[in-house]
Amino acid sequence: MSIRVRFFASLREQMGYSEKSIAFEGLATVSDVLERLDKARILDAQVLYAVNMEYANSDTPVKDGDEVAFFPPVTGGGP
Amino acid sequence: MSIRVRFFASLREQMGYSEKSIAFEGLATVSDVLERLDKARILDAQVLYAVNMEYANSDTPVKDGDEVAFFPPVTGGGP
Amino acid sequence: MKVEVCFSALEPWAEIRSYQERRKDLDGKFGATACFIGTMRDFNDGDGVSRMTLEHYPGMTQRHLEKIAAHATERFPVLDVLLIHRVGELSPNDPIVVVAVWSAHRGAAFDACRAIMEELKSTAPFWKKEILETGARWVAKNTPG
Amino acid sequence: MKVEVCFSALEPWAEIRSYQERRKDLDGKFGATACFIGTMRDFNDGDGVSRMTLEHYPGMTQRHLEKIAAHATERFPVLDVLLIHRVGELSPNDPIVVVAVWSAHRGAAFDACRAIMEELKSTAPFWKKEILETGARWVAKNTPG
Repeated sequence: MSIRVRFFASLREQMGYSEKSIAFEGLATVSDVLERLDKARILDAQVLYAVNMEYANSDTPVKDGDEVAFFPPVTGGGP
Repeated sequence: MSIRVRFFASLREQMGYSEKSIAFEGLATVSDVLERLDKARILDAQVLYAVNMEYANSDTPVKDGDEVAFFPPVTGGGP
Repeated sequence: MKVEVCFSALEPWAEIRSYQERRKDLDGKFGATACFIGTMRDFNDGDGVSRMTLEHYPGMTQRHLEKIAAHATERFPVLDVLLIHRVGELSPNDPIVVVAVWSAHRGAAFDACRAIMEELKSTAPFWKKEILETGARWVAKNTPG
Repeated sequence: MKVEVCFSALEPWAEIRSYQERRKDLDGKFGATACFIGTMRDFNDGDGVSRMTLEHYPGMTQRHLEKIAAHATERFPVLDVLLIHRVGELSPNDPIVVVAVWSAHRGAAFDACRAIMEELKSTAPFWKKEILETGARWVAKNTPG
């Protein structure tokens, strides 16, 4: 019963790790996942959320085994 | 003392020739050139004018040695 | 800038690549390349087309294409423009026109590439005669983009 | 449709040409091909950039690029889309992204190609880290097109 949490780019560097597994108990939404992590640090970064590789928001529900990702604004493509 | 007159595409086929030389005497504008030719046939074709390879209109002045071209709407490029 | 009327088979990708390679001075300066290739189809206006003749006005056509390319570099912040247009006898699937625009940022390249095509379609002296099963016809008018 | 995350040097012209050659079924059907190539510059925001790392989210990036390409085919009457985006270590002048769109008429190809780039820039999970003389920095935000 766990959630896989992943971080990318500057947020990964800020957090100091790229992923961690957290216990699922007590988690209903992305918001709850955030509460369990170092929330202040994450929110500083205008962070975007994804649940199972789809964009999500703080109200998006999570279930056991989900992958929840946090990352900064995207910067792909050419100039 | 002459003007070189040229026709392109469907207008060339309609006229039956691609170019002719006409005497300059009495020609002040493209309009005058048109009068000297088979005007009705040319005007039927929504024709465009060029003088010395620049787009022109019926009031554009012509001088001895000029090249005056008449052609239908252009259809270059891809679909 | 390279502007050309092309009398034999046009190879768009080779043209763009080799032109870009020649512009070594632009290396690292351009972030965006927008291209357009117009290609002959085997149908038009509901009819099958087996061949096409592209007529032009030698001299005026070249001069006018140069004007169109220069006009785009005046209107948009672009670094370079390549514009080549085919004339003569064409078969379906033959490239007709290639436009490539290099710029620092993407907006200018997109804008200039499209503006060149629109100006070309409405003003460059070219005329298409299509060969159908039932005979030949001149294309009467270009459609707006 | 071909959508790919590319881990080694990207060759835009070869990619477009070889993909088009494989789509023999489109021969004679498309009249328009619009392409965009994004290329790494040696400057950004007033600073010289010597190298760049492009990070992505394996899995989500691929899926999201496929969505963007599919979205364009729903919104515009296009025949096919090619979309390839580079990741990893890049040097100035390296191609970053290639988009190619085939359609019967030019308007749809231009519209779709640009729409794909705008959606990609604002939503596709890629992150750029630039190496400057003075150190490394993450690009904070994409500029609008």
